[in-house]
Amino acid sequence: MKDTSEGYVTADGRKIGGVVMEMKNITLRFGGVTAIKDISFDIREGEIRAIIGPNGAGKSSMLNVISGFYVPQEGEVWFRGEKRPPMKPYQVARQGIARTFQNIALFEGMSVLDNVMTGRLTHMTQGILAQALWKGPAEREEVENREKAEKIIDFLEIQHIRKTPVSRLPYGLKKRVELARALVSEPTILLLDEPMAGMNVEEKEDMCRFVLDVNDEFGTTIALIEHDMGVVMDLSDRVVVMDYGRKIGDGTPDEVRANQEVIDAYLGVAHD
Amino acid sequence: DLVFPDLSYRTGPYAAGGIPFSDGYRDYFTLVNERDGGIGGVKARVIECETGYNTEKGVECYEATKGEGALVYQPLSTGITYQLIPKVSADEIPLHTMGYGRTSAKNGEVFKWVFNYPANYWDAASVAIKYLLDENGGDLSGKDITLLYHNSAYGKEPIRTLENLAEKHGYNFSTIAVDHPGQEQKSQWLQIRRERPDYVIMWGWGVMNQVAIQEAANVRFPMENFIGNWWAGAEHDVTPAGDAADGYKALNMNRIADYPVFDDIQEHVVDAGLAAGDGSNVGKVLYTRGMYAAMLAVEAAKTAQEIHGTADITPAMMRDGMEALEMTEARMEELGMPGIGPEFSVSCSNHGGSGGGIVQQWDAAAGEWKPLTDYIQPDQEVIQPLIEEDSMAFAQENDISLRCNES
Amino acid sequence: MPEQFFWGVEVVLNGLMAGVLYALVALGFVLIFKASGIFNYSQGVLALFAALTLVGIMDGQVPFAHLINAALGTEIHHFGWHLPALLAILLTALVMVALAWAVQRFIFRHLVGQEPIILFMATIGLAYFLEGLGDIMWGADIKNLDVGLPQGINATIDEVTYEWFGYGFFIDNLDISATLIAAALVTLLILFAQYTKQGRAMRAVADDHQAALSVGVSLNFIWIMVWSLAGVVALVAGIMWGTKMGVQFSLSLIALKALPVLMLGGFTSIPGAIVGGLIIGVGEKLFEFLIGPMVGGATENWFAYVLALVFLVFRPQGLFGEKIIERV
Amino acid sequence: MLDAGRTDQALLEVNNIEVIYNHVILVLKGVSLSVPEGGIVALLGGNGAGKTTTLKAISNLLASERGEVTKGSIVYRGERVQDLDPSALVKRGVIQVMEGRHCFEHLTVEENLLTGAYTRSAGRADIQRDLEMVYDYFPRLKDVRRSQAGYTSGGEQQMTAIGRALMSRPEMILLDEPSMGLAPQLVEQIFEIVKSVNENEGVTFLLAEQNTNVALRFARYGYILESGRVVMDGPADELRENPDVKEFYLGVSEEGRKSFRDVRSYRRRKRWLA
Amino acid sequence: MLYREAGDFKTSYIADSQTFPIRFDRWRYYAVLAVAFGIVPFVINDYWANAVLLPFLIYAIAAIGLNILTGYCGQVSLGTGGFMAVGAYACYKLMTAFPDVSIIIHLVLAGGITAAVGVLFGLPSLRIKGFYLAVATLAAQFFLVWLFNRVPWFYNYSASGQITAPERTVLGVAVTGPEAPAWAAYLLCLVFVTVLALVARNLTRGKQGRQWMAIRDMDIAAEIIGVNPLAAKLSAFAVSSFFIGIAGALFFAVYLGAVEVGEAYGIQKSFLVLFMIIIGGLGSIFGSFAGAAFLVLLPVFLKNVLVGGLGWPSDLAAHLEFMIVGGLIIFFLVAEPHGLAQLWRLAKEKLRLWPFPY
Ligand SMILES: Nc1ncnc2c1ncn2[C@@H]1O[C@H](COP(=O)(O)OP(=O)(O)OP(=O)(O)O)[C@@H](O)[C@H]1O
Ligand SMILES: Nc1ncnc2c1ncn2[C@@H]1O[C@H](COP(=O)(O)OP(=O)(O)OP(=O)(O)O)[C@@H](O)[C@H]1O
Ligand SMILES: [Mg+2]
Ligand SMILES: [Mg+2]
Repeated sequence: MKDTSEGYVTADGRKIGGVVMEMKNITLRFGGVTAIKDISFDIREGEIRAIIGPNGAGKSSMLNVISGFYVPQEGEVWFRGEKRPPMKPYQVARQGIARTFQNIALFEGMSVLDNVMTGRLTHMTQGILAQALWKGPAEREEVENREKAEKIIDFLEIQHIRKTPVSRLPYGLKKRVELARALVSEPTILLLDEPMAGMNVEEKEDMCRFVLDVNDEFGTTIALIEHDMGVVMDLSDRVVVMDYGRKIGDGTPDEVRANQEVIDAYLGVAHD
Repeated sequence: DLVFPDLSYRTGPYAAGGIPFSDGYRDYFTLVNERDGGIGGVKARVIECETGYNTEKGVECYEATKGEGALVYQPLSTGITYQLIPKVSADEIPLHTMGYGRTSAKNGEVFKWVFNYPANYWDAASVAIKYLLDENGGDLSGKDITLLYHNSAYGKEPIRTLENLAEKHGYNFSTIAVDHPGQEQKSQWLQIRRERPDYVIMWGWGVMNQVAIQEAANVRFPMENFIGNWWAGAEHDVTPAGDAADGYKALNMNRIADYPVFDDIQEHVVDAGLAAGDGSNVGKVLYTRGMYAAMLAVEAAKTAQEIHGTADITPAMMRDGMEALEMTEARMEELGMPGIGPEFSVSCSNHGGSGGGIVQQWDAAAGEWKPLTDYIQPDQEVIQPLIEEDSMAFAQENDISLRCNES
Repeated sequence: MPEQFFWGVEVVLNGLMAGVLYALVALGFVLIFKASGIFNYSQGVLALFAALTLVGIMDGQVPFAHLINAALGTEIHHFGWHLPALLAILLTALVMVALAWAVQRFIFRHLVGQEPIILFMATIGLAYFLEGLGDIMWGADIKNLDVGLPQGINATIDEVTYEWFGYGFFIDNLDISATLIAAALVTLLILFAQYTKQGRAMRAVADDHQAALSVGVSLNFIWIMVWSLAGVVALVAGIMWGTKMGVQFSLSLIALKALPVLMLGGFTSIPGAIVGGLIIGVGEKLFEFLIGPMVGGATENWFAYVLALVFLVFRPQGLFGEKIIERV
Repeated sequence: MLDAGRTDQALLEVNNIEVIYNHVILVLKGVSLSVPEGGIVALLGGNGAGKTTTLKAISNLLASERGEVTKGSIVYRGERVQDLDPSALVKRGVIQVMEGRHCFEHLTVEENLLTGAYTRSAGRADIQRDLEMVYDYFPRLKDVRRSQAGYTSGGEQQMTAIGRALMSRPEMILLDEPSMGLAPQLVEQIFEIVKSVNENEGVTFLLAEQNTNVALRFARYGYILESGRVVMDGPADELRENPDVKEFYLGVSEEGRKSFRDVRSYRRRKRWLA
Repeated sequence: MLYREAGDFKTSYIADSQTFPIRFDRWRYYAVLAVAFGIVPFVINDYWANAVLLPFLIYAIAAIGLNILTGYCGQVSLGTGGFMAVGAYACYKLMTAFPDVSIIIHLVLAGGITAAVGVLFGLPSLRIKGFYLAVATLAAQFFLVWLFNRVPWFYNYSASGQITAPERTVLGVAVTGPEAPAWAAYLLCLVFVTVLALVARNLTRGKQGRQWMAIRDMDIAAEIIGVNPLAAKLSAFAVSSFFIGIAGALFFAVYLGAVEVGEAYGIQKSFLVLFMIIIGGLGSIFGSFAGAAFLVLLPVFLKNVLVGGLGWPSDLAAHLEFMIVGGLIIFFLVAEPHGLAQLWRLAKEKLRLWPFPY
């Protein structure tokens, strides 16, 4: 594992930059339950960082800490070299951190297009009066953002369901729409919480392609929780392993795979 | 035919009061049709329209019936009255609000189309105080009188009058409000129990009356010192409290008694199967009042027929009839309802009648109201300036020029 | 000033009792909300309907007499019997069970799995319907209800406290019976909900209709059960309030007094209904007593809501309501 | 039931059913399948293929989603069960574990399990014993049995849901995506449990799965559903060897398993969709 | 074969996000407007204006307002009556204090004042959700009504506590007061409805609407993807109250002419408007109109049929009316829980597929 704060180039030629986000000694408790115990790790610019661990280890909680939804009792979050002051989730989002959710959190009452457009909200600035008038700036803004949204919709191949209410979509497509919503905000960091759960291999392949393309084309940094070890090991540059709120491993996929503690707590016997 | 709309409410929170009133109102017209062949030979037609005591429905009813040639409106709701005052003035249809509505409409100089004879709220307040004066040998100074009122425009009506009267007679006046609908009056009655006023006057309507009387009994407030206005003095107001309500007093603008006219109604209307209700309300307080209202309308129509020499009168003629209405003992006797109301005559400037009212008392054992007094005349010295003030303000706001002076 | 103090105590005591009466209405809401997530707007009308039916049965009124007479030109009104109160209450309870069945069969069976607001709307439709039905069945005039509950000041308490403190406290007999009945009712309902299979199923249904169906809980049965229970609770509330104010339309408006109680205690908590009722009762009476005179009185209607609102800002699910689980 | 091995008697028979949502959306276009008593049958297929819908059609949970079976028949133990309500079906021994867990959030884990026994009229002791059985299968649940289910982790909820179904002493469990969101170890564990429940208690399983790999290792027979139709079926071992299945559902092609990093090129289309 | 979507392709995003993407719908919309503006004013009479059209138009505004809050932003409110009262009293105070300023400005200002009050009472919505919020908004309802009843300044110290709208003109024609002709009052309301409906449409189809709907559908997720819940909820309260305030002001000034707060703006109003949007369809502007029409027209219609047509006693008819309205509400919900608007949408979907069943 490279330890410099400067960037390096991976085997397949992608550039990884310095640390953009760093979690320092995070501890998170719910009443008596300690979901996260004194965990530190960092995320580098442009890398794909996986977080794995058994169910209930605290992975989703960690993402929630990053996006500001949970406020840890102890510890600090550093973003772009600065300590992040207490923030509301929407402020975090406006810093360019987008995410998807473990239990799909789409807006069920809206169409796919509208859902994707909500991802552009942070980029839209027209005031309420302009919108009431519609003609003029508001419409212009709408069209500009619509173009961006359509690009992502094309990219993720969901054009045909653009106008469908999301409540009618099958699970896999919903996940894709969620990804679209996150991507369209042009994030610097993208947090994915089990993006491939509930998919078959074919769909997972699709999804992997999207994730890699995003990382490649837009240089987006990605933090990803996933239970499919094949996916994790193939995709990620570095992996954090959590168990019962503690960090039990951190390193390249190969390092992690070889870690006995990780095997005991999570992987079980490798069955590849 | 002559059209008399009946804006009734047989549903909703005030149905208990609306039903007997409407029954009486309609039955009397039926009686006149059946027994006398109509008014001056023309049949009366009553169009009943349910308002549910709801202002919007009231407006709908008004608009729906006015095209039918309605002669006079009797909405039995202060809220609807306020809606209709501007409308009837524009449409030139008379409005009769008997003992409710806008008090200052008594001033016919300002309110050409609105009548509120034989009495109004301020009269009622004054009558109550007059009665108490009589009870106390003409001196109320130092006495504590509390007004328990429905917290609405209606309930607030008597406050000014009672305040002015307090100045004049030297009693201590206080008020206690009850918010609509008034099913819970614990704190109000605890307060009364604590402060032990000598008298409680009540301006209530609907469920507030029943609960107040029950609570008064619960705190053992002496019933004979508890006086309701005439919308708080019907049978259904006291019966839920049972024997405990015995002795409760209330005002009335019309006397209830076993009038001969009831026999006619029984014969020509109820037994003929033409009654508006099931006939069980005949003779009750609000039934009698409804019938009284109808009688006043019929008499006004007759007067109008005389004035204009035609049986087929228009709303404008009806108005003239109302303005020339004269109720005498003899006339009431003739109609089979001697002494049902005070004697009064209407004039251009006075649309409010004499303002007299009686005090009646509930006899729980007999299950009936017993009149205690004859018609007591209110203190016009106090009321008239108030009416003048309020109606003039209205005239000013609405650019109305006064009528009666020039003629 | 001891007098002021005694008055205050009296106000508090009476507030507690008034609170119990509110809670009786709130209980019905809680039951249905707990078991189905339905915010039952018609609970007040249910109480009215129950009370009307009770009076009708006691007095031997012919149901739909007005309609029958209007249609057939007959003149029937009464069967001419008078039933003892207890029997009439039992019969009315049966009517409420039948009503529960009908409500389930014709309305909620078809709305399984719908959003709460839709279910809420359906109860509004039901409220309209029952209001009309009650009027057509039994007439819209005021009826007296007397099942033999004592009413008025409790003389013993008055005398005893007068001896002790030199101030006789006012406690209403009806309130005392209401308190006893409410206490018994709440205890039974709590035991039922927490410790029986049906009670557990009821709570399961509230959480997730689909999942409850999938484990074989019959929504139909559970809902008929809770609507029956709510109907019986409504009957009790109807008796209490009807005794106080006569049985009439305004009885249905007592629901408005129950809402702040519900909100404060939590929509899903049976003990919450009682505690909420007590707090609201005392709060509004004290406010009216202490502050009311300064602002012109008649504050009770809004004060109850504002009080509940203030509580909610600190505990959004009410005092005892189930915590809203927010996770992503 | 000592010998709960494979018998060839069909316990459940689904004949050519059509399902429509909201009166307009046709989802199943004639699906037939049969499940033998004591078997484990897997229902495979992509997202939106109609697996969940099929299971819900069987357990009669469609009505609450405004869906209905418009054609075909569903026969359980020789009896048409389409018109029964779900609880009647549970009483007959068919219970569904729904996709996405659907635990009763506000009930504790133990209370969740107890509701599973709702349709049974067994005594306290019996139920207590079954509870112990479930805790034996899922020791983790014992630790969290007093927590509100809403706060437990995804895996715990999945266990609760399966345990809850077991509490009804079913003859047949319809299992919808049991592996979704579970750690690999746990997936393995849950399937092991399915297998042992199948063997020890004689419970028949019909499971809808995305994780074809695991499903075909534990199931004995499989159906593959695409766009509301059964496109392929056969014994699990045969399906596993089928090149199409290998490529599209198992992610292994002729050259062996390839890395997810290398799947960037377009692949060939499924033959049956052409 | 009138109803066709096929062949009606959009070539720009502007065309795609217009209000009526389907040509046929668009034409029908223009036709309705033409009739409403061009024909109705000439044939209208007092009855139609006062019994049906004015209440319909005014309730439609209120319903759109509440729909923005409840249907789009998911915040159930039972304070509508109170907010309408704010509009009415604001309008009254403005009308009497500045008699020379145009009533149109007063009406809009009344909306603005109501918006401010709405925001104030919307603050708790940040913590309180669902039915708890609904009940909490009742605090606004009861408090506001009490306040207007209690403080004489609001009703200019009139003896009765009522407020009466003085006559005001627009372009020389009286629109308030007893002399206002039916068509003038109608046109004034119609203009407001049209403009406000367009505004509502514009707000809901763009960024603002999406923010609201995101909060409605899943507030936590919305916040995490960057919606400021404070701004979204309060803006919904503000816009909604603005609409409702104007509706309340029109209700007082143009329709009733005189009101007493407890009766005209009581809790029943709050429920009524809520019923309208639920029956009409949450989150649909068209639904607001449909719901308002349903609840204004149905009772009038039933009354005319039962009493006028069949000659039933008016009390029986009134009771029956309750049963029928209640029954119909239930019937519609069972048939289509998402309101008349959804019923309409489904009908269109079927039409599109016609003659094939699916
Ligand atoms: N809002 C909350 N309140 C109480 N406990 C919580 C809350 N959120 C999470 N927890 C607890 O924190 C622990 C970690 O949960 P988390 O969802 O982060 O697990 P996870 O690693 O994402 O698991 P999975 O892979 O199953 O999704 C669990 O025990 C869970 O019950
Ligand atoms: N309630 C519903 N209303 C309308 N359409 C629905 C509904 N439920 C499912 N569908 C549609 O039915 C189709 C099949 O869905 P189903 O959930 O059965 O798929 P699945 O095979 O279980 O997929 P997954 O693997 O994602 O769970 C999908 O296209 C979906 O959009
Ligand atoms: Mg997780
Ligand atoms: Mg599925």
